[in-house]
Amino acid sequence: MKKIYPDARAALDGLTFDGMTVMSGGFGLCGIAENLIVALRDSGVKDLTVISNNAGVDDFGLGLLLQTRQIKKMISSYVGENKEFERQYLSGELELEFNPQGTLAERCRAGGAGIPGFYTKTGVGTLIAEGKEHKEFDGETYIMETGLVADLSIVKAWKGDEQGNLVFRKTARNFNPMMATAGKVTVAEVEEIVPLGSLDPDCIHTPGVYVQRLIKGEHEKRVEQRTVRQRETA
Amino acid sequence: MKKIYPDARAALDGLTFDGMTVMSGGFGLCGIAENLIVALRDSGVKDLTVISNNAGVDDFGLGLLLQTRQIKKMISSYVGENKEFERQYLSGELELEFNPQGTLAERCRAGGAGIPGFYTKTGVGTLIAEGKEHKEFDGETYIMETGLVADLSIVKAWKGDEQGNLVFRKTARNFNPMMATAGKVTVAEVEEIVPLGSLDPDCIHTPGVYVQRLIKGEHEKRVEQRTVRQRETA
Amino acid sequence: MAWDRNQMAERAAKELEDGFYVNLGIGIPTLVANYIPDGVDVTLQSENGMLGMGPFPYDDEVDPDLINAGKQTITELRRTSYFSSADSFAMIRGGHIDLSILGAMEVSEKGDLANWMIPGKMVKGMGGAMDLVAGVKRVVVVMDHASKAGDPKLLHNCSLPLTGQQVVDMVITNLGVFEIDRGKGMKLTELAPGVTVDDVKAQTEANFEIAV
Amino acid sequence: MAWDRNQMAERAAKELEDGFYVNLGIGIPTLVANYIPDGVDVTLQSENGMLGMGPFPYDDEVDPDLINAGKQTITELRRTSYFSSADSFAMIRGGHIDLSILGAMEVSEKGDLANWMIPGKMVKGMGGAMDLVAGVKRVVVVMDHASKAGDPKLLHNCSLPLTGQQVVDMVITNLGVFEIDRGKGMKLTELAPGVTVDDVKAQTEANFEIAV
Repeated sequence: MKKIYPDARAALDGLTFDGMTVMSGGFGLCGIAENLIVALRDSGVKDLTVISNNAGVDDFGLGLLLQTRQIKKMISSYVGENKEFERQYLSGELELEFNPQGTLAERCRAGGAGIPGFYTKTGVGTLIAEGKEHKEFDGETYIMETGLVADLSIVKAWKGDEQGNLVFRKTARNFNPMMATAGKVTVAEVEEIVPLGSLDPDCIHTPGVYVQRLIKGEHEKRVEQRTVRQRETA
Repeated sequence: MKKIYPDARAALDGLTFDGMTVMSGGFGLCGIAENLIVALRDSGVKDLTVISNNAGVDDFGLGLLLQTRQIKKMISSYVGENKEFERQYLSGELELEFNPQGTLAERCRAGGAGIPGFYTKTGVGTLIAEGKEHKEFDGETYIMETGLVADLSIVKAWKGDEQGNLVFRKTARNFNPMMATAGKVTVAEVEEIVPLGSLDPDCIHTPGVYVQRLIKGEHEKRVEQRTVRQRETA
Repeated sequence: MAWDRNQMAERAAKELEDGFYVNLGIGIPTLVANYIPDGVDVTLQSENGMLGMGPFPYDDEVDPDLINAGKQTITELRRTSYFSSADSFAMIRGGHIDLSILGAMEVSEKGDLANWMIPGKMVKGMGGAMDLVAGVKRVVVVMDHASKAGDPKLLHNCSLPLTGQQVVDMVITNLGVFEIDRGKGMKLTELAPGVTVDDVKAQTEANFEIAV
Repeated sequence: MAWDRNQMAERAAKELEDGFYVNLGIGIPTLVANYIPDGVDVTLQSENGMLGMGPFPYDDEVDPDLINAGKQTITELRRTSYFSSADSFAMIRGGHIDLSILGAMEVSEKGDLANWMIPGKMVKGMGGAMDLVAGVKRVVVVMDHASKAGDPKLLHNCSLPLTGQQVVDMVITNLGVFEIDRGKGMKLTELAPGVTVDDVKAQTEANFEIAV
């Protein structure tokens, strides 16, 4: 069972179909599967439902799939960075389901963990709670949220080995580990493929069982908001 | 806010009361809070409900609290290693609630994560499902299990720092991370207290927010079943 | 007189206690980090998966893998740990964060909060705000007392869609400080220098007790 | 003739496919690891929090922090990863493990499984068995065809409390192999050398088709 593929196009070969659901890891532009998003665009697949915390920016990340109108629906918590998104949404071309960020994260984890539903306080008494089952626990009201799974998950890690074991770096971890568990097929792109045995087994964030295909990518790692401080001059 | 205490007795000071619920990490004798269990015994606290995957052996681990009859009830998945447990249970001195191991683990995680209930397929059609809410998702039947919290969690880690950040070693991780999240107060014992900044921030298993008190312990780390193979002689 | 943005942040910083784990929202709440009192050690959580958030980086330290929930580049500290979004919101939802300080469009006298959408305008999303107000032990709102148009933002009931119901414990505005007993009512407990109770009343729709 | 313990394990090993992630129960299932076919690469999961379980250690390698779900000392491999019990059972419950091979006291013709308690006797607990049979994609039982007293263990309905309902896909006994269409019925697909269909019938209460 070889998990390592030569490039992003090869790694998606045979996995895409119109109308499919794709989970895409990352937070803003941090920790997104840059190469696989481009390959997904180039595959020409249409009518995607994309589950991703954000929607990229106009010319990078998931914005590339919005430009080509390959996305039918987004399930996200925040899409404020993308003008093309706004245009398509306001014109009715694009469906949008907002989830609170923690609910979205937990729904992905639940989907991967075989948990079809769970209760949370988040969103009680808001629009988010409408139409959802309410239940009391110890006198407090909670709403039921459901687990999410995807036909395909694309995730981005720092390092990976031939078994598909993955390690993420700093806040580029974000949604990637849960999404890796919730794809019927999960394809990962990494900055470096390391020799088997070189990752500390106590520090593997995503065990290889969750990763079916793996590529080494080239990553621009664009910064969305460069905020810096000045060095005090002595 | 100093989290490091001089010893196990000091670390439990003011935290124990009769009738309290305690989560105790470990799997078998692997990764158990040896020193804190002894201190809990020495505190004389009574009528404990103990949530722990196993119950130790007669003279080690939670077995020490069974010898002194400080435990009123156990919530566990497997207690087969302990003769004193069997005697107290058969004589009606000890209550016992069996949970499937994965359900127990998830109940602890849920309790720590603010999730009061979740659905699982585990146990459907068995004694475990009796009296529990059943619900269908996509034509399959699931049962609802509830989140667990404890008045006190005692966990054992490999390394810790003054902020309470913890790292576990190999399969000694087991139930410890979830239980650390589900205690109103969590006390950890570690083999080594390391300088702040020496743990890799990408590899901290339990962030310090979950640990209120910390001690360095001396650990026997008893082996329950020493299974070995022979070296082939050349 | 009234407080300016920095003074509001400085007042909010007095809500920090030694050992607290704190989540700061975007805008004025971010400024609170500049006013942490001496001898008070707090750890900042960023809901995209970080505990122990440091200041902005120097120019040569910028790391695209290290951002906060506002997508700004930041730094780590010796105490820092990273984790997934699921683990981050388990921490938030599970009540392990002591304090959340965030902005608002409207707050009701019962502690309802609206800060994520205006019907008819493009909605950017709630991000982690609903999770934070539902899960964090104590929620402090920092906002201007009135809208730019002069309309009150402290209301009997929020007119905008809610972010959370009965979730706010304190509101700090440019005019003063209100404590809220969730679900019951609010009281004015402090006035900014030179501000009178009548000034506050004139710009407030919500009922409030006066305890200054 | 019939199969002995090792032969049953060897037969069970034929269910392994290249790339499979597998959880092996205590007893005969543990022996399956000795018969992994050439060219078939499998990764063993241990539900106490390990993927990539290695063989028993040499005497000087024993590590009390490294045990399997049977509490036996083991070793790690170059592919090994460790995780918490919650993450381990997320993996199991979520259907990410391809195959579970475990022992049983009774199996019904519809695929019900009983292997954790005998009423009136001290109950040790189900451990992870209920989670494994509910979550793993394919469940293979390896057990003696009849009890020591000679009573059939393949039944119309289990007499003992269930571990899982309609969860077993295959049963390998000392007499042969049965495939089960969960909830529908079972068929005999192989016989151990020297065993006849009549031998099997004589020791079986369950209805089964004959497909040998």
